[in-house]
Amino acid sequence: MIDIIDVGCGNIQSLTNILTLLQVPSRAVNSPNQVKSNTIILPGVGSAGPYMDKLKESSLDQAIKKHHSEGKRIIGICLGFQLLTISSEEDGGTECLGLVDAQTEKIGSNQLRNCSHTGWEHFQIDTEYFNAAECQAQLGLTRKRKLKGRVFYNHEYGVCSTSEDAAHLEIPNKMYAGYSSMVVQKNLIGIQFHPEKSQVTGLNLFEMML
Amino acid sequence: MKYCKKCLTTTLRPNAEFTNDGVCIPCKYSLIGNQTNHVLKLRALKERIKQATSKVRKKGDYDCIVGVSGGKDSTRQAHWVRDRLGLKPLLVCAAYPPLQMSELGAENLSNLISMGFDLMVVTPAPKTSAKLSLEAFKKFGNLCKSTELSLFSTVPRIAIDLGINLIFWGENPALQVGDSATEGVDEFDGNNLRKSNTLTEGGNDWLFDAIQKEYLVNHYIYPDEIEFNKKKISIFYLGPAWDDWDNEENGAYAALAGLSLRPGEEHITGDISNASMLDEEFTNINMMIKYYKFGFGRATDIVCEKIRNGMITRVKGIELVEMYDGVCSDEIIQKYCKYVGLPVEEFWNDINNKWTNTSLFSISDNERPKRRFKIGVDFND
Amino acid sequence: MRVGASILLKNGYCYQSYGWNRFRPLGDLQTAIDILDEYEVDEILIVRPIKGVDSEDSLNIDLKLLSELKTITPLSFGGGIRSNSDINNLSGLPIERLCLSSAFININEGFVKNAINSFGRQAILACLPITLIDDVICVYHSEANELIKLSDEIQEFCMQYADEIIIIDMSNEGNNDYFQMDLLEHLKIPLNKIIITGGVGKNIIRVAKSTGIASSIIENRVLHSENSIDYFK
Amino acid sequence: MTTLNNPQFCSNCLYDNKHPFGLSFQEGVCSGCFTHSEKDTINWGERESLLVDLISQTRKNKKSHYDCVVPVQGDAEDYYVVSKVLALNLNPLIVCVNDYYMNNIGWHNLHNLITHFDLDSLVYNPEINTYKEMVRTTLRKLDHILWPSIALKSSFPVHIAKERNIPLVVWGQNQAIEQVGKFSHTDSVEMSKWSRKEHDLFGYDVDKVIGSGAQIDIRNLNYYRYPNIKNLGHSKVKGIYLSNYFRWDPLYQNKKSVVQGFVPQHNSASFDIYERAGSSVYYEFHDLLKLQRVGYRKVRDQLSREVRHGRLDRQSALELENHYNKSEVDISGFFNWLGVTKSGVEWFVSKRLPKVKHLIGSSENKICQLPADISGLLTNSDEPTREFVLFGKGVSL
Repeated sequence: MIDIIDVGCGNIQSLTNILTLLQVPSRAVNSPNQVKSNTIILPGVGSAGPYMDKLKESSLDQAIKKHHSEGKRIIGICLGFQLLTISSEEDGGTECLGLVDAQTEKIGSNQLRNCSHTGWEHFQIDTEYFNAAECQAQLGLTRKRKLKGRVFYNHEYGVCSTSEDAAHLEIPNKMYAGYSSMVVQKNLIGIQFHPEKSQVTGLNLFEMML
Repeated sequence: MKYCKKCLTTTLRPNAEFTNDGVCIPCKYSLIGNQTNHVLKLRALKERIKQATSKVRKKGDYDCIVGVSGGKDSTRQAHWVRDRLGLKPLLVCAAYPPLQMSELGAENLSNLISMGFDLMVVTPAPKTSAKLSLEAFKKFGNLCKSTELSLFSTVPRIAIDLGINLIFWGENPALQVGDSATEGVDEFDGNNLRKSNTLTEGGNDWLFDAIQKEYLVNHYIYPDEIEFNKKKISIFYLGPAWDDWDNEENGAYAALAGLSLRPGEEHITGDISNASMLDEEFTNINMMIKYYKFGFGRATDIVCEKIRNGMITRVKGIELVEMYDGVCSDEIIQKYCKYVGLPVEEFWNDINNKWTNTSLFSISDNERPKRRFKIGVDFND
Repeated sequence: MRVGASILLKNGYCYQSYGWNRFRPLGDLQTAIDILDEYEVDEILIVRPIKGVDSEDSLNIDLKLLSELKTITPLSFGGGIRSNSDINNLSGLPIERLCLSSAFININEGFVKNAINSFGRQAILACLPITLIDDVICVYHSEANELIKLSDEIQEFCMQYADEIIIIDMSNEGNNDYFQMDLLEHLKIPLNKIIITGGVGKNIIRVAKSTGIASSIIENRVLHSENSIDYFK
Repeated sequence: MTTLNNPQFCSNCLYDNKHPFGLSFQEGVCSGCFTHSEKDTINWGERESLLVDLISQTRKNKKSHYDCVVPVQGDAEDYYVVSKVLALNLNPLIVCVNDYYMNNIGWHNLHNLITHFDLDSLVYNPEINTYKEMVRTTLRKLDHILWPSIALKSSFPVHIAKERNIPLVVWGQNQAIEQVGKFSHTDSVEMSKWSRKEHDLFGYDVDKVIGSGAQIDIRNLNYYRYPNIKNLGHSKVKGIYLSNYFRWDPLYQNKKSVVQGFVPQHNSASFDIYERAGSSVYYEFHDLLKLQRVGYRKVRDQLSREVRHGRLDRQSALELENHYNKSEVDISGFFNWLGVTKSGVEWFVSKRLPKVKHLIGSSENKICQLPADISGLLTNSDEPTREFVLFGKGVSL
């Protein structure tokens, strides 16, 4: 069973749809005591400031940190991934959960006034990538060995990760080099793109992870 | 013309071979064969099938194809493949054009459908088929040549196109009626069917001359070996694995399995089993012409089988052959002439008599050829 | 450049629009979306074609249908989202991006900021149906159901608050391949922020690819033939 | 735009906004009538040359000696389609799926078709127990007894085209355009998995129909499912509708088939003796279920068509619809075929056919006056002698 954090914004529906498609039971949770299963997904549509405020109000942020310290898994998607970093420049600077030693900054802050990244990029990964980061065993190692396809990005802020003990993939597009496409650190997976809306590749990635 | 000592097969049968003490292959085969254990044969067949299908990933939803006509042999085979072998067959019927198909043929296809099979009925362009029948009648004295080609070519063609690599077929032509050219590795193997008498004799050019629309010819062409190997198609005969596979038993099976037969009509069709050639009637004419060509007809074939199985004596056999070999009613011949647009007199005078073996029969206008030899007695003109 | 597909939704049923004035029925939403998933279009835009006043229960029917929609392709939705309460009950929908038209044309800053708050700025699209009237660029204001001049302020406002801007060539909407690329020269908006639709066919897509346009969205025709996307790409 | 739930009627034809294909209105006239009016403005010569170009494209690097598959069921329209295909000098393979509903007239018309035009043909007879179980399931869940045969007829020909490397499938009319004008003729809409699910199977595919409850061996459903569209792309199989390239006028063109040996069938539920002649259920039990499902009988489609072709005014069309709507229907043949007991039929009729129960009886024909324009296009027609023929000879010497 997967717990999906629901703070009233963000497309929980897309996540539940794809999990049901993969016959994986899931449940939306909006208060700490509901968080019971060993995998949490932090969904990803919205803006950092209000999202963090809602997490704090419902003290879900503490529940997430406790969950993480107990070695259970967390998957952060798009904005959910950015909230796992130390802080984000969005909404005039937002202090995040700090579970990943990385910063979230505005994309292309030096170039045009507003520059965002929307579109499909090439994506390639194999299970060795997960093992390298000693990601825990529940990884669906049996089915897919290698995965090659395309994934859908839609973000204005990017995560640049500096820490050594986290394995991370860069966005394979020179306009957005330096920003992480995916970060894996022990029991924590951060995904900048939207796997629940990346069609076949997204399906396969979920199969690998769950 | 010499007769086999045991049965009534003669040396005039194409590709027939005899042992030096004057006995034909099927008799030799039935002498040594009938005490072999059919349970072992069934296991051997299943082994061969597993081998043939192991090296190919099953693509479609069917395990095999069974060539059917709605008649007794093929209905029994389809039934056996599905329920005894436990395979999921696709039945393919290379059907006669609607005008040629008999009412009985349609009923027996309905019966096959009601037994619960996936059945594909493939019919060549009807008018062209009739034209080819007449052409083959004039050229080869065999008005069924085009339908035989269609019969033999359609099942492998569908197998290749649909990617089903296992075909089950009727009886092995070599072992039952002495056509040694197709004797394969063992009695199950049907892979060199392409060498059989029906396919080799006369080649294909006459087809191209007779048909204007060239695209209609392809239906009659037996797929070449490369296509077979590319799709790893293997053909098997089932008869040898059954302990009770013969005309008589299959007739009984058919009567009880819902088929419509032709009891008591041997004087019309000349078919003393009253249970074969149900799906159309013109094959009976062919049997008659074969009789006038080679001195033996279908009655001889059935009688030989009965003699080999010890069901009747050679003497009784001769009596039956004298009465029914070459029998075919005028009504059937008129229907055929109407079907191919041929005046009845031309049927007799220009074509039939031309193919009659004058050393065996004496011919005169507007009369059927008369036999000059005695059944069962060697004869040379 | 992305190549997407657009579908019009009204009273729980899908329609096609020809020349911005004639509608033809299309069919069931989920059936259409399923095939677009299978075609692997880059994105799907669902628009409620509102002309003038929008009826409350028509919006509710459509929102209910959308909440039950299953899709694994990025989805943008718009048309008739005009009040704050509309935004609130959008949260349960499986959509990535929100498309606003009247809000941007009215330069309604408070409303747009509220949308950004709950969806994030990267999820906000402005939709400007435009046409040329004695060579003045006009935009269709759906709330007032009339054409007004597309002022620089509106364009500035869109560039400031919208992540990308959908430009609809009203007169070529339907089935031809004549989207007027020169319309874009009249605009201040940079090409890499523009999504074009309305008369988008194989040639227009080829041209658009070379100009750095963000996305081309095919209307109606994507369902007129099998696996059409491979043909258009 | 259609308002929400109150019915809206077209001012020209008999359709309303409840039509299962959907309908839109403009100044009171429905999209079906609007698109039909295109038939008088389109340059059909241009359309035909477009078709000829398309055909030469598909024939370029084809691997089969057949140019196209022509799906048929042996009714009058197939005669017209085949003669057009031959006029375009295509080499067709005739493909037919046996829906086991054909009567002796149906078998005559099918076998006369392949004999008269002298064409190679392939008739697929689906495994009958699975087929009947599907019919029971769709009758139970969708009030529809033709759904399984439509699923097969709209998918099997495409399978055969793909597997035998035949690049083109030629269909007759596009019902979505002819009835509700869903697309313009000039859109040249092609066959697609979506169009099949939306129009032929109105939103259901096999898995949705059988759900988890149907007692069916899934392995037997191979040809009920549409082929994988990626593979179709590789083997470049394309499907076209002739009604986009020729001015489609069924009554007028179907009459010609009689000269080619087609036998029309009389039925008491409609004046049209050509469309779907040869079926034991189309104008009987199927027509009743259509009334319960969508609220009108087949005759409304045909009357609307004749109004649009100008052979009938709306008022007399309404009167004719009233007349034909009263015709009773004999459903015993169907239930015998399906193997349902007498009490089973009574249960089903009382519980599941409430709205149409009054129309169940024996189908006798009530004569009615038809306008000269229409009766002029009708020839005399036969009554079937044998119903539900699994496989028929059809033609004799």
